[in-house]
Amino acid sequence: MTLEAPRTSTTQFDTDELVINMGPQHPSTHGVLRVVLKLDGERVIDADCVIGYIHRGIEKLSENRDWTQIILLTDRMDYVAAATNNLGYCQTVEKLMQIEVPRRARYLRTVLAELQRIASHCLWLGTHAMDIGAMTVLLYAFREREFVLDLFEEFCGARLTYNAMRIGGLPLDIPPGWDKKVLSFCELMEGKLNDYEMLLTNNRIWLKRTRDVGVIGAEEAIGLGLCGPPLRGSGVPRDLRKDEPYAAYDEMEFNVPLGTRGDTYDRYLIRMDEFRESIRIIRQAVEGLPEGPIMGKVPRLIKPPAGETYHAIESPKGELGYFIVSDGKSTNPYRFRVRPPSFCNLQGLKRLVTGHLVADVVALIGTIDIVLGEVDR
Amino acid sequence: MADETKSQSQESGQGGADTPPDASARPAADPKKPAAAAAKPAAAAKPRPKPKPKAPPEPPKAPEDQAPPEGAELPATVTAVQDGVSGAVQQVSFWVGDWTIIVSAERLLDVMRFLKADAATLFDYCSDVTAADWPPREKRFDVVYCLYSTRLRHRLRVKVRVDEKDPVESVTALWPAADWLEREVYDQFGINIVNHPDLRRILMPEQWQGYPQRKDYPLEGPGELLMESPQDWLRVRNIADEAGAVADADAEIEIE
Amino acid sequence: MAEAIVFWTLAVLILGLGVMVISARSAVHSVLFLVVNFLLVAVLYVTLNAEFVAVIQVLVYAGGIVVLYLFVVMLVNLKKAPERYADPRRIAWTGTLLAGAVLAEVIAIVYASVSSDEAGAAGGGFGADTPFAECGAGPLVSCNTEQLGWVLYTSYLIPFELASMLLLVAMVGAIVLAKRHL
Amino acid sequence: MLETVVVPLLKIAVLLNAVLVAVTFLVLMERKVIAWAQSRLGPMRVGPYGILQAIADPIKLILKEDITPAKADKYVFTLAPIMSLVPALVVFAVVPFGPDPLYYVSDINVGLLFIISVTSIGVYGIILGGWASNSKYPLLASLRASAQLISYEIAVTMTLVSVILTTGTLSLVGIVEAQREGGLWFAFVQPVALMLVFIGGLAETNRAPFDLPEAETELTGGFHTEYSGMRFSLFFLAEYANMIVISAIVVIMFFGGWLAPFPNVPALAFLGFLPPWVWFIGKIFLFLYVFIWIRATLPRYRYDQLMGLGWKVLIPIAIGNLVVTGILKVAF
Repeated sequence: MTLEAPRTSTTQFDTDELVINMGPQHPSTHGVLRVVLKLDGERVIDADCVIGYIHRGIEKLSENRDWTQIILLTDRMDYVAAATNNLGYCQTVEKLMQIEVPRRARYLRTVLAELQRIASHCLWLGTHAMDIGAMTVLLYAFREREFVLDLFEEFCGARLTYNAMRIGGLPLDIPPGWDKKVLSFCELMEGKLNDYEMLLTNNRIWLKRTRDVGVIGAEEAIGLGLCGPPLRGSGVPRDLRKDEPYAAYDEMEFNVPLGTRGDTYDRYLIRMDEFRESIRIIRQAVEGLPEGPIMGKVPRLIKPPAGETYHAIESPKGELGYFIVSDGKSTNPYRFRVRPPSFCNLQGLKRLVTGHLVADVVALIGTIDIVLGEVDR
Repeated sequence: MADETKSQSQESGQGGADTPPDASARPAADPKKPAAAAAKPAAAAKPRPKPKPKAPPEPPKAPEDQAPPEGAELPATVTAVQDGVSGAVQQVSFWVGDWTIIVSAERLLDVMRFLKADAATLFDYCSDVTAADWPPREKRFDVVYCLYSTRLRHRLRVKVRVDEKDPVESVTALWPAADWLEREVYDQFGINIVNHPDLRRILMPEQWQGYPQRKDYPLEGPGELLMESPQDWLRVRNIADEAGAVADADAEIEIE
Repeated sequence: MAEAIVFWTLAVLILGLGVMVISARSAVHSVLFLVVNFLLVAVLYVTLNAEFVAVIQVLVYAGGIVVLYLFVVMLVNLKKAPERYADPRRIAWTGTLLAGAVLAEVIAIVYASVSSDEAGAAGGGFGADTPFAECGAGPLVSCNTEQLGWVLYTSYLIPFELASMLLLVAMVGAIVLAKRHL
Repeated sequence: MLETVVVPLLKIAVLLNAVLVAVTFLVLMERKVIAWAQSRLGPMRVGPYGILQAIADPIKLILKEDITPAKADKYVFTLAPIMSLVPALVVFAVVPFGPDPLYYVSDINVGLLFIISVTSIGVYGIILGGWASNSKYPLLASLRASAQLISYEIAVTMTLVSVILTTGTLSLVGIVEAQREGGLWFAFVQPVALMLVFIGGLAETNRAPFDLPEAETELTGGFHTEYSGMRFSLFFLAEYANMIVISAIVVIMFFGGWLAPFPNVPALAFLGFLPPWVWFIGKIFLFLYVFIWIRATLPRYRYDQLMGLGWKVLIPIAIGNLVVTGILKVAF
């Protein structure tokens, strides 16, 4: 423990600091995160995150599985956005092997990734609101998330860990009528988003709890390696879908919502806007879905030539990067590394919570949207 | 072996020419010239894999750093750092759209400082810090820094080769983001990172012994052995206890 | 008769609890005894038909002030007495002196009140010159609260206001002392 | 003997049972209402539409193991839930359910003050429960709770004083009678006071959006984190009993107690076909519904904001209301 409290007090009325453990079993640490908080009254002087409680060694495991088997290990990282993990991994291997993915598959991947973003943001919204005490939003958001899970179930048979992509394309084409269902879901979701916003966006208590809480400037956010909505909340226009387009994002029209103040409320607004942008992307991709094959030309035995690459995509949480080294000999990667967005965002928690109150800690854990499966891997 | 290498790099050269859809969108990093005769430069420091009798994984023989295709134009970032910190860049590598520079561990901090500050590079965002283990090699670890510039929107990988004991300067002072990432590298590989503000284990428990991501660390930890055959596990543990000393990383049994 | 039984039971309980307050080992326990003590005193007031005073006793003392005591005791979390109070002889001396002073005071008050009772309504007792006597006609209970208010805002207005000013000053002072950054 | 001992005892017995049964059904009502707000069904398994859940819950709580933490202060740990529940039940002694002496246990002349003072004792249960658990989260929660209760008590009491100014009596029966004579519920006479008392009541019963002492997502359950079984359920009962008390106070003070709406308007006289206690209990449940509704809708305040609201908004408004009421009283 290297919690060294800065002695802020100047008078002789010194009080003892209270060190409390938030987690690993705590209702709002979103899993098995443990935050050691040093408190002065209710104000946080210092915080230290202890992670690794569900470290399963996915990187090590992957180095001993063959290239196709790894896809289902990636499901287990960010388990609320499993398809996005699949996508990032498959694209990295495709990049290593220089496989061209057919256009239809790229469109469908875009649809899946965006559906996944909606599902992930639903979970974020529900838990974030629950942490701040608005319990109804949780149930509403989960209700809509069920629709996304139903769509995934129809597509690939699974509801949480999809294993929904393959190196070179997709395992299956969409079932008939699926695209119609996606479009009607988009319709429904837009209405529900207004419901959520009615409950929260202009709610005075919500504003009080999120405005000017956890403010972080652009420079500092970049330095801390924040990514995804927390970075964009500070006004840094960085979205890998725009900056380094993958799948079919270069053919889609969408905006990247940006914050101005860099506080929790801005990050909330950004994610709410991202819901809408995702719906917009899904609409474009489904309506313009090209005909054609769904698998590229992939050798039977996947064995990328020796070399290494880093490829990152914009997962719902931020920059999800894969650094993969192939030795060209074996049928498994020589080095498999994930750059987990939750891990890097969680690193910023200490900076965000210092100086705030205990009640803000849960709001801030909510606002960085972590999944411990991804942090610990 | 040389033949093999050659054919591989040829393949790669052609691949690079195909303008794959997934390749990086950086214009500077897209040398679309077919480079059929990309030969492996002799300058590359490739130590012969020493035969190691009982190394569990097969020693990797393939080259890990492909040279840029001949005649390819180096991107501005690489030339800038070559000019800016002369002599630090040992090698430049290119593979499927990614540029990598390999620098010496002693000059790492200089290079990083330059990369962050120079107007042509301006790498203000540290995407990732990680490592790879190549056991038979003399300097067995590659420490890899993935850098990104949020202003100029380009990427670069910086690689350092170190041995187990070699110190690697922490870059936390430049990018606070590297804090946890370097802790993870230390935790998983046991790389000797120096001047880090808070170097502790991060994913593994504080008392853990051994570094899981090293290639000589067994895939199956004690947990699986414990579940499958408790008797064996007990026996192994008793042996370790009787030995009374800290067991070496290979036979490490540590139960919380 | 019944009144006497109630009074003596209450008196014994109150005194016993008073002893418990000072003899309890844990500071929190002694605060708890104090609360019960106050509640019993409130019951005593009820037997005297002074409901208003009883309720105020509960509201202000049991419900307000002792809560603050409890705060302090809980937070300070005294495990044992500080070193400099450890000398038993010194404590005994100071204690005897203080107890003697208090006892003398109580005797003086009792004596004075008895003598003033004997002197009749003209003596300086509480409310002697106020229209308390007029209450006698109606039911005492309904007058009690009203009379108290009447007395407080007429004959005792200045002491009342002075006391409230004193409390205000004390409050401001406490905030200034305790607050780190104003 | 019959008049002074037996009848009051019978009344007390009936009242206590009624309150406790009401509390269990209130829990069921809360679960149902919140479920409907959240497009769920709520408990459906025990009995038709889950009605018997109200009976199953207490049975479960009684049968659960009652754990005392090893390092807890055993006496205080046991005492705390009792100190929390008893005041909440004692208060009902002065609540008039109807105009006749049959409907209340006692009508004391300082009824309102009695309620305020007895409920202020309830805070001990929370403080001691948190302290005796010898655990950090409960301690933090109990500190929050006591600070919160004490601050909101000031606002509520001051507001009630302005109502007392209007009626001139502290007797609860007297207050309702005053509304009958005036022909107007005090909700229309003292709307500001109504809002203040209602908000303060939410805070005093630790209900959302002021449920900080038991903010599950922050303090893992608050002051009763370490409690289980029946002792936990005593806290639970106390909280819901307090909700009923606050609703009753609001109804008596501002919504005419057992009176039908606009008691003096002849056109509405047909409303008198319902007995007074039905009106009273109906109104109480209306307010309980509002309590639950608010819980389903609003996020939670932060601690400092809560105190800010209490001290910087509610108390000044309460004082202002008092002054205005006093001036009007003197002027007219």
